Amino acid sequence: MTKAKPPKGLKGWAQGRSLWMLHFCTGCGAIEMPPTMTSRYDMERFGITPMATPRQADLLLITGYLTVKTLKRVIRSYEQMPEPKYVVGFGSCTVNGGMYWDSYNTIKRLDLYLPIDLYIAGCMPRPEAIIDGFTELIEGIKKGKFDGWIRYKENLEYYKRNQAMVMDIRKWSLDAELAERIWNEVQEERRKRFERATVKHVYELAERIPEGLPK
Amino acid sequence: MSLEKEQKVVDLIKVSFEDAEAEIQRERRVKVKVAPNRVFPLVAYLKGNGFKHFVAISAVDWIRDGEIELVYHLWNYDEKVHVMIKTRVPRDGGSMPTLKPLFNQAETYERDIHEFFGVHFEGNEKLDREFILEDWDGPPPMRKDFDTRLFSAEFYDQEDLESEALRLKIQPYKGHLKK
Amino acid sequence: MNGKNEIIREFEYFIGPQHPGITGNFSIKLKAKGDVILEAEARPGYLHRGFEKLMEQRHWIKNVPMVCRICVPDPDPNEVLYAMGVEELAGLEVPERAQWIRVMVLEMSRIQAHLSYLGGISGALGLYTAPQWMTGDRDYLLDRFEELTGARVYHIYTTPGGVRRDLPEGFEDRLRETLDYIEKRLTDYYRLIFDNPVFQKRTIGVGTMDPDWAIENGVTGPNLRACGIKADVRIDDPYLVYDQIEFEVPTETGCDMFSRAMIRFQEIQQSINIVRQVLDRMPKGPFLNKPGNPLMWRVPAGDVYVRVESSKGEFGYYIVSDGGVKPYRVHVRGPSMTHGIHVIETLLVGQRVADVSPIMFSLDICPPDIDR
Amino acid sequence: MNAVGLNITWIIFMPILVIIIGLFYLGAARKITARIQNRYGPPIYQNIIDVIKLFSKKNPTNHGVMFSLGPVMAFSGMLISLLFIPIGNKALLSFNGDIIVLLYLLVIAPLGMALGVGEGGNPMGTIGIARALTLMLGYEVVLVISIISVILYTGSASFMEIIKMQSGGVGHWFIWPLFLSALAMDMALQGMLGEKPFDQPVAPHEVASGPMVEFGGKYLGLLQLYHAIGIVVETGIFVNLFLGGGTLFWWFVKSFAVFFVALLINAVMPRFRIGQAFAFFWTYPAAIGLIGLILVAILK
Amino acid sequence: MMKLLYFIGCFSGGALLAFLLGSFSPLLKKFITFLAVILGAVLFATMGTSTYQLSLLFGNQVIFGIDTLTQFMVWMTLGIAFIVSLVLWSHSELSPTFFALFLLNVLGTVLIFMSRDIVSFFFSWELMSWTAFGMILSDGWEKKRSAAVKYFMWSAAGAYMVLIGFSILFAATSAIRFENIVMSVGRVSHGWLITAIAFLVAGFGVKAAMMPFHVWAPDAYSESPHPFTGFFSGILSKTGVYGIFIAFFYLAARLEAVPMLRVHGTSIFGYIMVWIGAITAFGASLIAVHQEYGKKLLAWSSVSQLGYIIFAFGIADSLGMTGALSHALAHALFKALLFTILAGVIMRTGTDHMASLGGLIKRMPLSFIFAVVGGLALAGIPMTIGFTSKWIIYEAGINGGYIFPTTLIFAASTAAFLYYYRFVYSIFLGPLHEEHQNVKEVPATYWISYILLAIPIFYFGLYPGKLVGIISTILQSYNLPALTTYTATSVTTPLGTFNGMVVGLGFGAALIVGLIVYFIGGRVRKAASQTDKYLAGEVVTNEFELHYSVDFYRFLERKLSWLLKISAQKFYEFIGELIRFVADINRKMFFCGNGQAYLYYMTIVLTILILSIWRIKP
Repeated sequence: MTKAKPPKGLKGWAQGRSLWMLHFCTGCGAIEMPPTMTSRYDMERFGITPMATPRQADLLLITGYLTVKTLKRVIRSYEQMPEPKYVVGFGSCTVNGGMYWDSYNTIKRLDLYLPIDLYIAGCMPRPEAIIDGFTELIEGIKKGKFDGWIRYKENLEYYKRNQAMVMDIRKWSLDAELAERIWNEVQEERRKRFERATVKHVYELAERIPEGLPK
Repeated sequence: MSLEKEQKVVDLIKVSFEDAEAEIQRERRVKVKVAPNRVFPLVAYLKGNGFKHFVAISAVDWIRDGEIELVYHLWNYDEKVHVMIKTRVPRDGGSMPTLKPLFNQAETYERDIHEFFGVHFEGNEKLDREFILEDWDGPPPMRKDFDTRLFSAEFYDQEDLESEALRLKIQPYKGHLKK
Repeated sequence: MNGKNEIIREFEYFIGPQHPGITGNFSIKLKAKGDVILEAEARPGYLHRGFEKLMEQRHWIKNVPMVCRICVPDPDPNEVLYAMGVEELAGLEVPERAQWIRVMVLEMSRIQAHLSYLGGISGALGLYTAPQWMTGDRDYLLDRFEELTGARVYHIYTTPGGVRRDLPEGFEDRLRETLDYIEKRLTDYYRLIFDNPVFQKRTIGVGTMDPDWAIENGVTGPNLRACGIKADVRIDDPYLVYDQIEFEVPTETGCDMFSRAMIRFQEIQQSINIVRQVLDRMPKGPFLNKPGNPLMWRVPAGDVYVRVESSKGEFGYYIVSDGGVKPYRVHVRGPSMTHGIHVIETLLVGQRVADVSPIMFSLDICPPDIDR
Repeated sequence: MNAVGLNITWIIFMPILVIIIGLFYLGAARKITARIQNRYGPPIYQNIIDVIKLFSKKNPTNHGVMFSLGPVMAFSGMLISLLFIPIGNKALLSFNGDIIVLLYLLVIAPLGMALGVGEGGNPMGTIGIARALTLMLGYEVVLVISIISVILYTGSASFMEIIKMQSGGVGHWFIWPLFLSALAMDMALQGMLGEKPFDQPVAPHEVASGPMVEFGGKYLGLLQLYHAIGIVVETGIFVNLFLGGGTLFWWFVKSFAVFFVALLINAVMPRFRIGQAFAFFWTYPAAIGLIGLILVAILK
Repeated sequence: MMKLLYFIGCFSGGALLAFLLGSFSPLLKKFITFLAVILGAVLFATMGTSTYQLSLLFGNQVIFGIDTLTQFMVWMTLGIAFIVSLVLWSHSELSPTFFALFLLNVLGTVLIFMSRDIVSFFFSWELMSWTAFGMILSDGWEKKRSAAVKYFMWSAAGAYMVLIGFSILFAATSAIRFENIVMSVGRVSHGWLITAIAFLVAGFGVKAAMMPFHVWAPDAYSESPHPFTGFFSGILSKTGVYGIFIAFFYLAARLEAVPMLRVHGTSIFGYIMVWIGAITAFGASLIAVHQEYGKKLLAWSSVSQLGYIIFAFGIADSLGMTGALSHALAHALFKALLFTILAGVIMRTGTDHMASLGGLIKRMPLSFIFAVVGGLALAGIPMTIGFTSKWIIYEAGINGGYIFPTTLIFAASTAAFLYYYRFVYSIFLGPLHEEHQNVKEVPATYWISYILLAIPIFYFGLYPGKLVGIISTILQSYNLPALTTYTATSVTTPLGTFNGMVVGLGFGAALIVGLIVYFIGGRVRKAASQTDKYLAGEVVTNEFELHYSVDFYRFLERKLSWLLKISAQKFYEFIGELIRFVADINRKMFFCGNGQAYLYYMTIVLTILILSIWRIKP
């Protein structure tokens, strides 16, 4: 299979200037998408419009934290999108779990499961930040810099193994036999990790006073 | 702030439920402690006397006493009084009758508490369906003996990430900053 | 040949998490025959971060930035609820000026929530000009929030003991000017949406619920007032300084999508009046009564239920403390807990497939309330 | 009147010209709706960029031979109908082109797309097609009523003669004598172009963009071209019948004027439910059309 | 003369042989039927246009003749009969009686077209009806009882009306042969002539499923054995059309001279038939849209297409006549094709309930291709014969000035798109259910017959002039106004011209351009599995029901309910109740068992009889 290359020249320009965003409000950052789309900040000037289905979209926005249940749907949508596709992570929750670093239901590092092309900082980035991020994306696509989808295709093994740790990939990935194989390999490691994680551990609430402070 | 409305409610409860210890917490708030099997008749009785708004069921895991406390919140639109009916259910294997015949929206709160606290509610047929957590085979997460920090540290691998990044040639993004 | 009766399996499909027709991240599994819905099953859980568990890990004051992220479109009621609950438990006295500022912030948040609601319902019906105008105007209000609290949506402004900053100078005139602008725009919205014959044809008589059924099934807030029942937490269970402010509670008797939208439209006007009254009669004086070193501050044992009228319905917190530096248990009772699951499942049966998304928008379901 | 207008150069360049102008129509439509919603909106040539991007996408999903044949049949069906409608007084493939032939040629494209969508197997797509066909049953009757009134008025069912009868200045246009039929046809046009309040087949909130649900990459590109040509052809019918389609430039100006009217209604109207849309077509526009028809029948 | 005997002998002999030998080996009965039809065709080819006299017992003559119209109709019948016999090769489960009855039915139909006098016409009419009734019952009395009885009742009523019509003509002109009737029709008084024609047209209308008398058609068509339905609805209904043609244009040639209200250039009769045709087409196609079963849908569609023909006959000018006859051929062709395809589907999957089928394109691609071809003709797409005939009918309608019926006809043809798409989508497209995973393609006999039917559909679509040519020779032979302005590939009418070849070539070129543009786009990815679809992000297993087909147009049905409620079915049930009520009364009254009452009634009856004998004098 020839090594896929990010688009250049006319293709790059066209793909840059007309990014169709998948209409999927995954996290709390989605409340800042309507202001960006509507009359005050209007991202449609850059040719970015929300599209209803992954078949038509080429930009997947992960707006904020991702629970495991949403991650499954995001991966399913990501795999249904035609190439070349780009993923943009909003806020600190996609970088290192953000405010929910200690939650049992949200994933901490999105980069393990999906190839992220661009992060936009801000615990829910403002419309100006989102548009700045999009202009970065458009410039990058024109220069052919963002190759997240190529990384995903080449390191499918790595990504699938990480995904298998948190979810049942046999049901949720398009490539059935690869998922089956990886799922069986990872089963052991996953069970061990789950045992360690769900050790019953009662901590005394009232007494926990941080050290080094006067009583 | 005269409390006669709240006192009327307390007397209302006292009339037919002597074993319930009802006391006024503050204006428009009344607390009632009742045994688990008396909850259904009390809620039915109060529903008959104007407490038509079933606000919620809360659950508190008193791990030191080994019990889970269920608090049924009712609100009376005419008297403008909020009643909190409290019962104690053993932590493991505790079960309560469902309030679906009285308020069929209670079913949602019962599913929520069953999923997060493990309290069983007979008569609620949607109990075994997945409500919020999907493919979760760990213990009910809201109980005190489940440590979420331990889980998030162990389950979602967050060990050293540089080696992975190098292997995948992910360069830290040096995007040009606007002047 | 057609004597044999074949098993006709109804046609099933999802208004799923990835669908333009839902409010936030939520899913409804529908079983339909032709275009009539036979059975609907709400499937929440896509936004569950385990808030209540995380709150038990953090000190009392550290929870304030966490709390406002529960209900995304209308964050301020959460902050005010948490602050009022903790103050009531700790017996903390809140200065007069802080209470007035909190009312102002609550009502401003209600205006921006209702604007995005009206934009959502008219967008679901295809009138894309309305959401564009409304979200654009809502942005001016978010600028005022930004001036006051430093953030557009998540304000982290109300803390136990008062509010974190006083009004910046010149804020009141700019706020009055924004309110006048929005009030002027209301007539345009009325003519664009409610006078629109197609909007009336699509919403009148659709998704109706019976008033007693509504009370019995925990419908609260604007959805209940659309059924002609004058039930408003600001009057029934007055908190802050609502008893010193005169405002009337609009009610409609249609119990359908049109009256639910009309109720929100009239409430924007009411909220504008309230904020003007607050700006006129706000007393001078301190705005924060600091409760002491946050890492050491202990709240005496006890439990409390506080209730606020948010734009979606009655929002309640049940806070339990065992005298420690961290809350022992916080139960968040969001309005969408009943609207989003039980009410919509019963309301959708018998409706048409084309009306699923508008009905969901008309009930103003906010999935994070359900999943927390 | 060239009986079989087969000048080859015109046939090759006209479709390309119409496609580009059609895409500019779509771009202008987005710009105008944006201005109504007081925002800037994309550049006018945005749809051309979209089509180039769609054709440069790699491996969109394919559900079978008929699935990929569907958009091709849609595009070529609209191309053939384009050849039969006189644009700027030049009928390309016309044997003094007959209106009824064009009416039936206009059906090949949606039929091809419908078969493609069926092969895609997505229930959303099929609901979209069922809605599109019901809508078509609605507005086709109104369209036919107004076309019959024109045929009766002119005594001929071929475009070229009708245009010839309207030549000579604005006063001769048929929109004045046959105003009611023109009004009915304009309402039918609103449904034909798929503008709100009649865009039920592609309603994103109800059926997630209807027939286009499974089409990605180049399939969607073909459907965009089909939509672009479709706008020019459908507005072209109105221009030729009621506005006496003048020279090339004026023809496109008139056609965009007709499209502009549809755009204004589109911006400020929500969409009907499909049953209401169908009932609307068979009551008000049909009544207006019939009154016009009776008037023509009496006056003739 | 002898050739006619050989012709009749070959069919009836074949039927007898098939019946006797059929039970021994199924192969034999199929072969005999096939052979009989081919032999009949060869014999008919050699007959040429001549008339034959057949003398029956006690001396009176029976005339059979062949002219251009008969050739047109008989070649159409024998063509479709050949297709059916070809298809029957893979249907050995049908009983030998079916094969025998089929041959007799073909014989009856052909004789109708050849008969030149009342007796032979009526004899072959009864033969055709009886054998069709037998065939509906051929596989099981209890399942098919109601449809067969309804069919029989209606065709009997139709036959009586035809008999009354002919007897009035006979009484007035005392001539049995058609040409004698035509010669001496002048002496018939207007009143009697009109009643005779009315009875004839009504009688033939029953067979041609005109609106008020169409009630039997959907059940009979859908209950008859699957391979035969194509012939049943395609050809037997054409005998009704032929009857109307004979009665309306041939026997009553002098109808023009009758001083009657002339509307739009046709007689009041014609105007009524225009309206009946339009209402039949419009009503039947709207009902067809909401059918849940494939056979019922196509049956109602047949009733609707026959409405087109009657509408065209009503417009008695050259355009109308050409349109009607060309649509008769078109309908026979594409209806036979669609019914045979449906028979193939039922043979393979066992059901025609559209909601449980679906996705068969993956297993039966050939059937899908020809279903699309049949559909193109049914919907009237320009490259097919369907468009040629429909276009002529529209031109006739507009040219004649019938504005409202023409709009109804246009609405009917748009509704044709709706039920055609529902038919093709529910059966062939959409997701494949598990129970149809290993369905095989139709056997060779089926797809050969598909090809044989598809060739004329496209041929007459691209060369409409050829079809119009044949028909205008027929019309001229009956010295009726015929359409003369046509070339091989184009037909011109006073309103405009239509050139089939230009449209065909144009579409071919456009398709090539489309394919070129398609291949610019580069590679495509095959879908991973049947559930690899956009389902709002969810993943489903196979037994998840993705096939949207039940209540396909529920929203349309809800809005048309006021129109669909008016159904002739209820009217006839009402009449049935009325008759039962009246019978009940007189049962109680008359058969009360006491003598005087009987005596009293006897006297009354006698007096009435005596009086009537006096009065009557023709």
